[in-house]
Amino acid sequence: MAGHINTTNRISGAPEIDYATSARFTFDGRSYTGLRGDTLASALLANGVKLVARSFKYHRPRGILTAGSEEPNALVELREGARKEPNCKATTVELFDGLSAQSQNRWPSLENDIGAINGLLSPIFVAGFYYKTFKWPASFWEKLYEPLIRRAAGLGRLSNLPDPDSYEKAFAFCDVLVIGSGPAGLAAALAAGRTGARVILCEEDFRLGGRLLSEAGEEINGRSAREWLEAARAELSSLSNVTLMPRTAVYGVYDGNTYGAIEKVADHILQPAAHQPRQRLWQIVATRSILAAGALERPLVFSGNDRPGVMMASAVRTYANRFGVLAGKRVAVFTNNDNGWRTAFDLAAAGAGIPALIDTRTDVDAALSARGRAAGLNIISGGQVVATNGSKALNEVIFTDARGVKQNVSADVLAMSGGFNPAVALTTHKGARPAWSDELATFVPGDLPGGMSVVGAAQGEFSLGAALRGGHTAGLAAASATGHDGAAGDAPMAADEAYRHAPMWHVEGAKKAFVDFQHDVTASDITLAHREGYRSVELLKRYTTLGMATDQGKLSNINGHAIMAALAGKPMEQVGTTVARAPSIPVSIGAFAGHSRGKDFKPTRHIAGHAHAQELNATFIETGQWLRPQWYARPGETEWRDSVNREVSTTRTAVGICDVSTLGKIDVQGPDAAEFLNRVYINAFAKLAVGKARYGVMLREDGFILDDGTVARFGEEQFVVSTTTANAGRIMKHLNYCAQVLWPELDVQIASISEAWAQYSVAGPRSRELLQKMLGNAFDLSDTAFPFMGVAEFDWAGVPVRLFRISFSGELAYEIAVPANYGDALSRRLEAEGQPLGACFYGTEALGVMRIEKGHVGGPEMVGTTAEDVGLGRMMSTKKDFIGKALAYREAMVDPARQRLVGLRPVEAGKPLAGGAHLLEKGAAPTTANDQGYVTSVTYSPILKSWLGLALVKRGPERIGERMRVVDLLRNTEVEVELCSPVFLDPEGSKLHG
Amino acid sequence: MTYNIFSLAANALTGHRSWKPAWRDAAPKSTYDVIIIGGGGHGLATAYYLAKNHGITNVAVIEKGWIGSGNAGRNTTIIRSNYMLPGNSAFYELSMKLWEDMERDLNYNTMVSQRGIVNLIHSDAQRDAFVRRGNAMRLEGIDAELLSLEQIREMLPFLDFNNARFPIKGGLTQKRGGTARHDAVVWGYARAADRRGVDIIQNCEVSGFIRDAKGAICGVETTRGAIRAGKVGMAVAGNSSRVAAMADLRLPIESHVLQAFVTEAIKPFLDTVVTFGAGHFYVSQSDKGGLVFGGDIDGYNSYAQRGNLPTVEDVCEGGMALMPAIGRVRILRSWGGIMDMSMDGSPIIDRSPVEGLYMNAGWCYGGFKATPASGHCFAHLIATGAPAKEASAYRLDRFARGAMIDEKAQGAQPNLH
Amino acid sequence: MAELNTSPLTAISAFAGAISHAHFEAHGDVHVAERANLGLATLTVRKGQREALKAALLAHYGLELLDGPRVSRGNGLILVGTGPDSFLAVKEGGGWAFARELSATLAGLVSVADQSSGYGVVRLEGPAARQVLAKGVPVDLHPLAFRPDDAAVTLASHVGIILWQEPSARPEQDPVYDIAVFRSFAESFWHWLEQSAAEFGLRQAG
Amino acid sequence: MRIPCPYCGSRDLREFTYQGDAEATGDAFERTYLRTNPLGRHKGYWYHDNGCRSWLLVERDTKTHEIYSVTLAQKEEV
Ligand SMILES: Cc1cc2nc3c(=O)[nH]c(=O)nc-3n(C[C@H](O)[C@H](O)[C@H](O)COP(=O)(O)OP(=O)(O)OC[C@H]3O[C@@H](n4cnc5c(N)ncnc54)[C@H](O)[C@@H]3O)c2cc1C
Ligand SMILES: NC(=O)c1ccc[n+]([C@@H]2O[C@H](COP(=O)([O-])OP(=O)(O)OC[C@H]3O[C@@H](n4cnc5c(N)ncnc54)[C@H](O)[C@@H]3O)[C@@H](O)[C@H]2O)c1
Ligand SMILES: Cc1cc2nc3c(=O)[nH]c(=O)nc-3n(C[C@H](O)[C@H](O)[C@H](O)COP(=O)(O)O)c2cc1C
Ligand SMILES: [Zn+2]
Repeated sequence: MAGHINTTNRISGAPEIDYATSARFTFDGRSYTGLRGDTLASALLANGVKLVARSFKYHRPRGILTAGSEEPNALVELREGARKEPNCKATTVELFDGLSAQSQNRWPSLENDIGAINGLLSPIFVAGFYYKTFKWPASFWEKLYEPLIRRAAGLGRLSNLPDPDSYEKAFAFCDVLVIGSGPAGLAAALAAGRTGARVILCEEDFRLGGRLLSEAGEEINGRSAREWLEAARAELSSLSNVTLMPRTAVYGVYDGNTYGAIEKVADHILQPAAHQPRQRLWQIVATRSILAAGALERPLVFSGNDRPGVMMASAVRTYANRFGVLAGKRVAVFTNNDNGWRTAFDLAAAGAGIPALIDTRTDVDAALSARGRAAGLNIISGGQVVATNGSKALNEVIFTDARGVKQNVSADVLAMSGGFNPAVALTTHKGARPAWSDELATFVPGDLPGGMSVVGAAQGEFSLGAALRGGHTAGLAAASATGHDGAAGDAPMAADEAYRHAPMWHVEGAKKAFVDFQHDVTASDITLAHREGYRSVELLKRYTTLGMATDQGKLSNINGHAIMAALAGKPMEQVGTTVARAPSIPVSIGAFAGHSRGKDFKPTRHIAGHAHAQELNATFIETGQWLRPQWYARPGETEWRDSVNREVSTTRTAVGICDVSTLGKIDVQGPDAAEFLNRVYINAFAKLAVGKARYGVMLREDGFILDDGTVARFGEEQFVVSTTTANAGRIMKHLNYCAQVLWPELDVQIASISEAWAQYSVAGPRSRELLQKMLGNAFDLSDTAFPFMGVAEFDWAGVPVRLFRISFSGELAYEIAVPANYGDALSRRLEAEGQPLGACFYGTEALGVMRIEKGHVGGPEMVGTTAEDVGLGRMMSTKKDFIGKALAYREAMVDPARQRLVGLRPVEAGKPLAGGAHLLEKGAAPTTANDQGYVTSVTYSPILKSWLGLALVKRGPERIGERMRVVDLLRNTEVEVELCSPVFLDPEGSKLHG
Repeated sequence: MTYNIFSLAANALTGHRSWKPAWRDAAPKSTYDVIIIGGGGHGLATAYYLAKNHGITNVAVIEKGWIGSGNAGRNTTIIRSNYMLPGNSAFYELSMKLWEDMERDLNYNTMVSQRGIVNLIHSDAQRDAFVRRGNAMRLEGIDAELLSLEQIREMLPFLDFNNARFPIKGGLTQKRGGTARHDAVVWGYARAADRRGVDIIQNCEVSGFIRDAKGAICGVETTRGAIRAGKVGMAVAGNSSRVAAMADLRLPIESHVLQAFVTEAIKPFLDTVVTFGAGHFYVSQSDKGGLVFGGDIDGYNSYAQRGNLPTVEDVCEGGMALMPAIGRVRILRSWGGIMDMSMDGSPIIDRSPVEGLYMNAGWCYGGFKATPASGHCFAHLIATGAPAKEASAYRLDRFARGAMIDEKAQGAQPNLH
Repeated sequence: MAELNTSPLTAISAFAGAISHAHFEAHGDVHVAERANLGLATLTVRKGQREALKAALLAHYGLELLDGPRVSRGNGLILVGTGPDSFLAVKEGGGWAFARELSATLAGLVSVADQSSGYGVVRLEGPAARQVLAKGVPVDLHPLAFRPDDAAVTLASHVGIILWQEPSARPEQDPVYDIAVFRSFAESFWHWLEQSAAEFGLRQAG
Repeated sequence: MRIPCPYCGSRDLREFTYQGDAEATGDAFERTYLRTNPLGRHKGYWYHDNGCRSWLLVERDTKTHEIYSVTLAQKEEV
């Protein structure tokens, strides 16, 4: 597309601007054209757009104040639809063809914003006004006042649609991380890079160069700074040990030399390319880091300093020199340091008129004054701006001269400079505080995070020469500290212009003088906070919201704190400043989540038989990260209950097959394995015979149940422990703790084999028949050869098999395991062999039904209970020590009045029971005092044709036979039940033997 | 000066020149009847109720920094009384009642916002657990409702219902739950206590205890000198173990860091408090517009008010899993607070084993909602020597007795509570 | 009634499903393939037997056992260091019989657990392999920090992995990594891998 | 945070879990419930969960998070 240079305020000759490539964009629906190399802000200014936003509280008209990520005013909504992104700083948005932006926090339009009425009410809406009012009547708060406040507050809008873009995380490691690519950062990266050290250079901007991009007429090594910059970029790109990361801001410093950075991978294009993330979150581990983040120019606090057209002096220069944009035709300057002069010179050279240069100082450097006079500037020394005029855009600046005489000039830009604040935020993330420098009248880095050094303007070294020297020296030192001492040449040389500055915190005036632009905190709000006792800078912040906006006080804090210091009559080093926090640049939540969203939120674990279960029409349920078959619906079954009932009946009358592979399996071996398990479980394991299994319970150190499961002994020195699915990881950790920390003297080896085996329960009266048929003569399953609780290992069908005669269902049952790669095949073989016997697969629901019918405790019964609570107290050995024993007998834990396990049966068969409902005695009022306990598990038993429940009830076992009410106050149900033994089915266990 | 719309309007006309400090910046006197260590919500509320309910006004609250600089000033502001165990529910419901009357009582708008809290349910087992909890609340006379999936969809249409790893199946809600403006709670209690004569002493760190001949505590050493008192109460949250150590006590408490996050302000998006049941994430929107959210504690003991990246990522992963619409909202700020994690997740309000020293500690990440009741009950204990009935389960010896109040049933493992 | 089915069970490797559904490019800078049918076993040293184990390994396999997270190579097997006393033993084509062989050969010196089905192993190679892994593995894999025969037990995104670098012709430019993942996580791991590699082009090796 | 595991080398916090106080003395009750919980240097038990599965004794500053020493809880045999 043909380039346009004839937009209102465009000038030629900016080397970073590609005049030949234009980009069309819209703002509030109007079309404009900018150039490649522009930001949205520079393009808007080029097109003469001044009013871009409304402030947070008073909805005052606002323009563009800065040219960087410290921008408080020019926030816009970017893009449309699901890609809409609120609160984007126009000053950092890279322009692309097709960009669309809208102004925000205004209604109905930016020009005419009803919310501006808040400004008229501003005498009432002072800091903290809401704490003093809206108190009556109480219910009006949620109904009226709060919704009003909420609607007026907030900035941009969310689309409320799922973010369509993807995000990524990545880890990086280096010897030297350089943060910032201004002259200091470039010099540091060059010096460190030349030694061969692994260097990463992160630059927030899309171009490397920092202030070098924004200044005109500087020289380095006797040549133009521009030439040096281009050579430096080229050299760095050529070094294979240096990684350049533009569009990447370091946002935080964490423990262990860990830095967080955010890379905007595709924010500068219309939408990310296929396979491209929008942003990438980097975690960078750097042995050393060099902070070269530069300094931020400080606004001046005077009446009307927020009017669109009042801008930072450096930014005005950036727009002219870097972007080829004249922010105004008549640029007045208000400064308390030499930097304002530089803007005046550059802008005059670029063709702007300079109606006045107002310097608060009366002792401006003679050479500078002379240069100003030579350039024909209207110099007002000892002057102060006391007001500005212009509706929605500046048109007049009113100031006093050294004698206090008021004057006015017409101007469309007022470039202000209150001095510079080093960007110290990253030095404080680990808790250090910056130090006050009287000389610079600002905070400079104090203690530094381990491994960090600070150079250039970030260190308070404001000259180009110092930035280059400091960067070079620090780069060498950091490389050397990581063992890289190669040659790196001499430091680049440049002039050391002086930083001459006279602090000026507040110019008294009649109108609002803004300290925090976005949050509309004025100098008088600070006075009020002081008057009301909110004097610590932290209380000041919280009372007035100073520094709490999206720019986090980057521009406002020091001015605000200095005004407070003056009011309190305290020196700045005592007043201090507020805590800076990560992220130092706001970072999208999507980036922090990365790949882990939607279905990828957590890994999904699949059983080996997953595909087969799918073919059998299984419905799956999340069990931790596992997907387990919940039931297997067959044609004609309309309700899940139908399937479950069928699965239970089939299992209890014929044979059922259930995938139990998700249970934890831990291999415990070694000469001391038996002794080890004996100490871990509450019951005895030392004498468990080889070829046998035993049910065991583990306690936590505090005496409560940790987990249960069976332990099988396959050899003198070899056991397999099974755990519940949920606790597999926790038990592995626990056993390792026991082995490594508690009893390092035991010779025991522990390995997780959960994943190595696929395991199926085969249960029901015909289970033996099925397995015997399937295994053929590989193994004899007769009761004598393989009695209850037997375990065996043998080969069959070309694979090793582990067989257990254990039962959770109460039926004659086995568990058969093969290496998981063969799990699918086993599952299919079981299906095939089972078919003639009427077998079916059953899922976790049927499993649950059958365990409740048998009164086996499950997860819900093991929440905060003791072994005694769930009827397993008699397993606790009195003859040996075990984990948890010492604390299991504390008085309240053996109190007979505790809630203990019972069974529940509705008096009226067929009445459903609800899990989580509580028990009350008949006639008792529903109060906490009358609460007898609660229902832990419920099921419908197709065998007993009744609902059954397990419950924890006060003195439960003593009250068997008593009638109570199961009350669910949430769902308004009440069922009369009889307390009974938790073992509903086959209490003698006769079915176990088939 | 009483705060209301008339005093505000009158002041608006005179440039707000006649407001007085909300509380005096008192210098320590040499002796007080009661010293409360800790100028957080609990300490200040305790002083207020000592004066208001028990007529004890010769009280000093001693704060090492500025008031509210601890957890009171950095919490995610959720108030609720949706507890399950008997020792807890009555206490938190007392607190809820005090919240409901706070603005009038303190003459300070603490912006108590009963916007409701929704705990999401993702599995049948979780539903049973929430039904158990909801019923326990109802038995205590506390509002609780079970929400169906359809109701959740209507209330929170932007949650991930279609592509969720752990599908949403319903929720439990307490409509009286919500949020309050945390800093305002501190300032409101400070101002109200000050108006009843309490001295609020900032920038004064307690560095030791003064004991009498019998070993009883009768004052404190501070960075601003010794101060004597008849009774000393400690309400120092994350620093409980350190202050107790000055009295040679070792507590069933470990200090852990909990991070919290706030995003850039956006227009109203979320009108209630939501907790994700399948990840570590809970969120509400502040009146200013920021999404205020958090998740799990970092998991290691710490006194640094800052955390590390794995937790930040974990929390945001939960956030994106639950609300994929917040991907483009930016985190503005993150911070940490030091939680006094007790060994059962429940607090302690009791006399300490040392005569003269009273203890208020173990609030974990849930003590903001407790602020009024904690002050109320702690004041009762200090004034009368006997525990308030709502706090009668919060005894220090319950661990030795085995009578833990363990809502999560995780045992003596603070990073699991 | 059906005849007794004595035919051997057929194995399905951990990544078979994922790979059968995978989307591969014809060209790309990352190549991946499953290493199926490996013999895999966890090997844990018994108390006081480390020296005896070293001797036995040398004698039986000509393997010189390296300490730390390294890969030691012998005749027909490698041992990947996974912990102070533990190794993942890997044998080409060994299957589950490998664990038995090890138990017999090293009886009394180590405890052996068969893992031939416990892990799925993929081989990832190509010029962009390192960049792909950097998107989830919090370990420095720079050629100066992680070389052929270095190993790490760590994470890839949220999935636990055992990772080691195989020797190759140009290990700096064209590294070859083997990655063992617990079987049940294979699909989730694969999904992460596919997403992370997409920008470089994921090609099926071999 | 990075923890230098004696076996694995320097690793990211996300691979580890903290378990508890390694300094608490006394009987079972005191060791289980009463924590030393100091500000400053402290020894705690950590588990290299997503690493070599070693239990570690980590000496760390609870305020600065600086790590002074890490050893295997189970001393390596000589
Ligand atoms: C990130 C985060 C989120 C949270 N979210 C919630 C929530 O949503 N809902 C909820 O109910 N709770 C929440 N909490 C918990 C809640 O904030 C605390 O439990 C509660 O504030 C503790 O009581 P406090 O206000 O008195 O404590 P603090 O405000 O911590 O007060 C203790 C004070 O003691 C001072 N102090 C300490 N040592 C000394 C000494 N030696 N001398 C003098 N002064 C001393 C401290 O400086 C501090 O000001 C959260 C906490 C955090 C950190
Ligand atoms: N006129 C004056 O009084 C005055 C005052 C200050 C600075 N300066 C000039 O500014 C220059 C200072 O050089 P310098 O190199 O120290 O600073 P710089 O401002 O030139 O460069 C800093 C760079 O760091 C980047 N950055 C900041 N924070 C970052 C982060 N978190 N992550 C990634 N990138 C980040 C910025 O985008 C910028 O490009 C010199 O040329 C000096 O003369 C002049
Ligand atoms: C409910 C709540 C809302 C907050 N909103 C903001 C906010 O809008 N802007 C902001 O900068 N900080 C906000 N913060 C964070 C505070 O600035 C601050 O980080 C926190 O109180 C902890 O203090 P510290 O960071 O000074 O240690 C908020 C904190 C809380 C608890
Ligand atoms: Zn390790």
